[in-house]
Amino acid sequence: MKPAQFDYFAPASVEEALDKLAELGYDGKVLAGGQSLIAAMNFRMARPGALVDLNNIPELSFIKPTADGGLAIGTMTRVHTVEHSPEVIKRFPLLPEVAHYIGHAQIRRRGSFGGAIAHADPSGQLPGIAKVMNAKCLIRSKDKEDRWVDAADLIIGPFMTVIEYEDLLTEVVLPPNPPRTGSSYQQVARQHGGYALAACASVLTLDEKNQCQDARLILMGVGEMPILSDKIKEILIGQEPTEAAFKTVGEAVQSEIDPSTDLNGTAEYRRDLIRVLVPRSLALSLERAKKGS
Amino acid sequence: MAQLIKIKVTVNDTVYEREVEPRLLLSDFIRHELGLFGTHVGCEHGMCGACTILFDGEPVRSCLIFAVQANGHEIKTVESLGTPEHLHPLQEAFNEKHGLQCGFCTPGILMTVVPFLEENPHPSEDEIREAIDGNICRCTGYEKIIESVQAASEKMSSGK
Amino acid sequence: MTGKYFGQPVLRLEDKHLLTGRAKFCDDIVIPGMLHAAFLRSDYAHAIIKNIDVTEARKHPGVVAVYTAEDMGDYWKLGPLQVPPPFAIKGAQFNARTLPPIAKGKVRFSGEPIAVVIAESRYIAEDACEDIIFDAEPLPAVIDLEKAWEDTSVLVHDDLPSNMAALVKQESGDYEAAKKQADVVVSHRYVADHVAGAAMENRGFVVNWDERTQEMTVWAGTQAPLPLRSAIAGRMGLVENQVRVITPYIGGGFGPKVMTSQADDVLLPWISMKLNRPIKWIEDRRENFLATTSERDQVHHCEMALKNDGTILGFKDIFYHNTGAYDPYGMTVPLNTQTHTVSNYRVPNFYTEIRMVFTNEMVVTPVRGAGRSEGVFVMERMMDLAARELKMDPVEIRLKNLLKKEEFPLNTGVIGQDFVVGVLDSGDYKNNLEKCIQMIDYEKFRNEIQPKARKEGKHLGIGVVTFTEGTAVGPYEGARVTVGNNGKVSVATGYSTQGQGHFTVFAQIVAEQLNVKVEDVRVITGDTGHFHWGAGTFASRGATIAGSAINSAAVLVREKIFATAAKLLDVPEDQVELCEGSVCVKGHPEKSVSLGDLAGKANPMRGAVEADVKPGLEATAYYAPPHGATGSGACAMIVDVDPETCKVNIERFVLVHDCGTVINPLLLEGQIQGGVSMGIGNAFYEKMVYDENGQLMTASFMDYLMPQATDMPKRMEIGHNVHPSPLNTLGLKGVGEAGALPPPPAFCQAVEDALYEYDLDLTESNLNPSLLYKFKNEATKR
Amino acid sequence: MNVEGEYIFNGPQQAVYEMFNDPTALATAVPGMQKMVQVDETHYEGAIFLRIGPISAAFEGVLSLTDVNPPESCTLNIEGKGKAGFAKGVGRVKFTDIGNNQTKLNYSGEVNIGGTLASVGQRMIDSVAKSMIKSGCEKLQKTLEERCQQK
Repeated sequence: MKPAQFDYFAPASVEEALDKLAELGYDGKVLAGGQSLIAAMNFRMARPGALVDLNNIPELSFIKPTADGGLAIGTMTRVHTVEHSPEVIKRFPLLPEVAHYIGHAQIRRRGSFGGAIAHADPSGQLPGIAKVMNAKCLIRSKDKEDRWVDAADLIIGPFMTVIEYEDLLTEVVLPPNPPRTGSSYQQVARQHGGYALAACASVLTLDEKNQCQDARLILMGVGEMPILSDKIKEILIGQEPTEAAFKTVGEAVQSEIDPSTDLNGTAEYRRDLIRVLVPRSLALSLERAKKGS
Repeated sequence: MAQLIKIKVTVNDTVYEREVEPRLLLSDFIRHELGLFGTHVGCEHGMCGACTILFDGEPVRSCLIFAVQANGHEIKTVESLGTPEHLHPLQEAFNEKHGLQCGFCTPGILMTVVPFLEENPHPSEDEIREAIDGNICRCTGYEKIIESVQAASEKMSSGK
Repeated sequence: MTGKYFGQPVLRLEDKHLLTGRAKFCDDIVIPGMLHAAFLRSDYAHAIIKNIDVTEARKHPGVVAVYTAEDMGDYWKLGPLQVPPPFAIKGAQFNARTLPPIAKGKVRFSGEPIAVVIAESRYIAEDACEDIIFDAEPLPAVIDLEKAWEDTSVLVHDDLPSNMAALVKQESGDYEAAKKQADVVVSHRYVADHVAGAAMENRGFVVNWDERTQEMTVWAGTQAPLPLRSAIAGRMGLVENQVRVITPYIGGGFGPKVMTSQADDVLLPWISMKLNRPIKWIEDRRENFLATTSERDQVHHCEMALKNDGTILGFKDIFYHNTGAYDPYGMTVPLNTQTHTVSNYRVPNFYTEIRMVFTNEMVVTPVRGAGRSEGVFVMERMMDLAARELKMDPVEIRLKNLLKKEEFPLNTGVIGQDFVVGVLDSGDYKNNLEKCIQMIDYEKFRNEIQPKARKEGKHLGIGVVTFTEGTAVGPYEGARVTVGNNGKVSVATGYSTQGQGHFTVFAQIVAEQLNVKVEDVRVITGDTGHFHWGAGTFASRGATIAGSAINSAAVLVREKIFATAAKLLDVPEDQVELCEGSVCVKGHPEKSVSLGDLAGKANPMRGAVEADVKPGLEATAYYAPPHGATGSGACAMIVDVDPETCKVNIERFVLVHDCGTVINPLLLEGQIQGGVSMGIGNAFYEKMVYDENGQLMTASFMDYLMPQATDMPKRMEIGHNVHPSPLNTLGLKGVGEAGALPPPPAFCQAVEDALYEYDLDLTESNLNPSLLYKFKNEATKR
Repeated sequence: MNVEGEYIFNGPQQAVYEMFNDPTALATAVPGMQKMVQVDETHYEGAIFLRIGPISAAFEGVLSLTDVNPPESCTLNIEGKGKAGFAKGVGRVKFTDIGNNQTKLNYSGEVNIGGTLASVGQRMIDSVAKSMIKSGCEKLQKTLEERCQQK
């Protein structure tokens, strides 16, 4: 289990990285945290011709408040840093809550926030979380204009995104949540740190009448990519959030998911997990929304 | 011919300069280029934790980093803790509580626990369990590892 | 029996080097000029080899040599039968098909080696493996055990009429007659799932042929250094003392490392000699899953006849055992299963039948538990089935049938893996169970905790099972104890160690006999240059078999110390005694001689030693048991199940065991706890899965889930019973596999109890949430 | 692994059928298809360089058509081999005219994967296979439109 040969480039700036990626084209591959990529390379399942390592580009690691009260997170910010950032904890408690379940401590220290999103693992947590948080992703490349892509449009299949070979996801911006917003994450995995068999995260915003002003729900591990539910909006927005309504959502999203069967779980089981996890997550989000967090 | 890259790495306070192929894993570099055999390799896909080292103070899997990426960085391996004659308090605790059997996973566990106890000097049992759950131990069933870490936290906070 | 050192929680002597990264493991061996090996392995599970083109691989820069079966000429021959067939059992049928060193003509499992590349580095060797063009014609694969037994359309070995590897029947009494007398007969099919040993250190092999000394040195992570030495010498046409096998520190064994005569240890010595260069091969994790042996994988069809009061009248078990593509390790595993189905309960009439099947999978050999796990699993599940049928409490039915201590020694009538009829030597099985239910507050749980939890909508369940562990089988082990001129003592044994703490427990035994400090005893294990008789590390036999030999050798040395010292100090032998590190005259501590000086005197450089006196304070002894010693125990666990997600948490875990005399209580707990984690892994996490085409789908830790710290019970307690074995002077029984045996059946019983609204019937030793969900959906709601 | 599903093409049954019997058209549906050469009437040899996220694998293989029953059904057989393992698939495809110039494709088949892909990639095989079939059908729909326009 030793990786095949490749060429290695360690640019010191984003500009240099973009130049290199443009030059390499199809042969090039971005190396961010590398916690999935290098494992795949060791199995020789991945064999890029060249790696462009982002780890020497300090300008890609940051957590900065945005003018509107959101946060911009640089692509190379480590998951562990995001998990423990006071800014993140204050504004987006959902992120540290989820980060806790991503791999093990050592993986989170090295794994990068943007890298995990761009990796688009259907069982990965961060691509879905970015979606449910209405994140916007900045994609840059040498010969194209900078593009802002909604996280919802970023992923187009398992491990597939709209990010092209010459492109680089440089930062992810999370828009602020209105007051009286609550969020939560629920998953079932075989082990702590393992891939989720099924997971969901919800974000609820209440209006002054305690009705749902906004409701977002992402379903993970139950399709080729994280699925942002439309059904929840139909059922909850403008309505009073009740336990019964949450159950209805759990049932309704069944038509939106398309889980697969693997050794760890059948499609049927995963479906049922979603049925169970969605109301649990919504109830928790509601409780938090009421507290105004 | 493979590309060779010059790197300068500080390992356990010693500076090493070597020329390496980009694909050389940091774990192999530490073991076979530097002869520091305390870092063990159990899976080479980032699941077992045996190869955990400190990379600029952070516990990471050295099988999921290329040696070239360590250029200019500071690494600590298990050899940076105590010696057989003068064990580190954490190592002492593992001896006293029987926190190891075959000892293959142990260096990775120690290197995971060192920064953990620095950040959290008085951890609960549950916190310890979670802190080491990225390190697989096939021998002990973890009970005595957890006791060892608890004992170490007491030792280290009492300054012994 | 406790003494100054024996029976004490002595801290391990080996720890300091392990903890500081100074211990030398196989991959830490570096020899100038060393080359590295990588094997090309078949992607197909079953295929006819058409062509293997290594031309490009040989041209690859940095490659020194590439070999296939073709290149081996006469050296290519099938491997030996490491464990002979059980012809001690009347009517036993066994088809020996041993391992080829490298595939020739046909591949029979995915991962079977087809070529080996020797290169300047492992990286280059792996590159060159990719240059080899392997052309094969795939065949359908034999995977399903029950089907394969009947179906002859696809054969793993074409020269056999079927896929039968062995057929062994053992019976006692008359089951069919007992069945006629029975009030109730229950029957069921159970599956014991396939698991891996998965030691944290993969296998490794370093070999150096020295042309000038005509000697070969091998460093290997093996549990059987002496069989390995003999196998290599035999293959290479060398006499045994031309081959020295050294076991460095080994990162866990758990069974699979007992196998010899695999591609690495057959091919690499030959290549080292051919190239006159040292060669290193370090197995990687994927190879370990694909091509290192693994175990379990049985299907049982059981039947039990009982009286209405729960008394067992008879038991019948016909089971299919997967031996993989070859059966070089004989029938150790299924024989252990046969032994352990009928070992802790009184079963007056039984019939058991092993149907051992060839499949297109890697070979099956013992993994911690080694057939016992399967036996305990099916018998305990059958007890639960009977209890349910008879509406009895699971504890009550067990208490009723457990053997009584007055019945020992008890001849079981079953010939076991050691080819002798099993005899249960000692113990108090009922008390194990009584102590266990007391420790877990069984009554309180049933009467207070569980009803209250159910009212609150919580699903708590309890499982209680019992087990025996057949340990410490023959043939024998030996040891040599020597007092050095520095007064320190060395112990050399052919036994090898993988983390069990032998450096400490063996030292304790010697320190006790010679009254020296434990740290002054240096133990050498598994180096054939130091001691060259013995069998190997398996079946929980280290402390008992090697330990008893060491004790005997130490006693002989003590006698020699007394004789030599008495002469030197000019007093009768009964007037000398051991002071720490010296011998002194009783009542006159000032009249003494240090052990070091005495050792010097015992090896005079001039003059003549008397006839029959052997030089040095040294003795060698062997121990061979008439049959194994049987440990026993009981285990209980309380689980909390989320019926919606089918996730299970183990809240409490209690295990009571009896391994006879305890040498070191600290290490004993470690052994049990480690076994328990493997048992829990087997119950809910670990499973090797081959698809219908023989592809192993679980060749990484991403898919083969090893139990983690967060998967262990929140609270684990261990209770001890001590019934010394009458078989050896120290009263020892083994304990290495005990912890691994009871968790799967206890887990099933507890989960069934927790999900009380369902008529749950769990028939697999390995559950996972999704499978539990399936069982739940198939059950009727009460 | 069994695969099963359906897809609705906007086009007449005969055209859809013809497209499925034209491997050069089928090739457009396979991501990373690098070449496709006809070796005899029913067999085509091809090379694919597949890249899915971090995974990259080169395959060489043979595609053949059997049980040809125009314009209703045929069987596609694919065999590929590469450094990361091998894949062998048999897919029975059926076409039904459902009116409105639409044709329903029903497919059912079995895919066997071996080697590294199978032994360490099982977690992703199912979802990747599903996604490849889906995107393949979408690409074929485009090809179909082009072909219909040219006519």
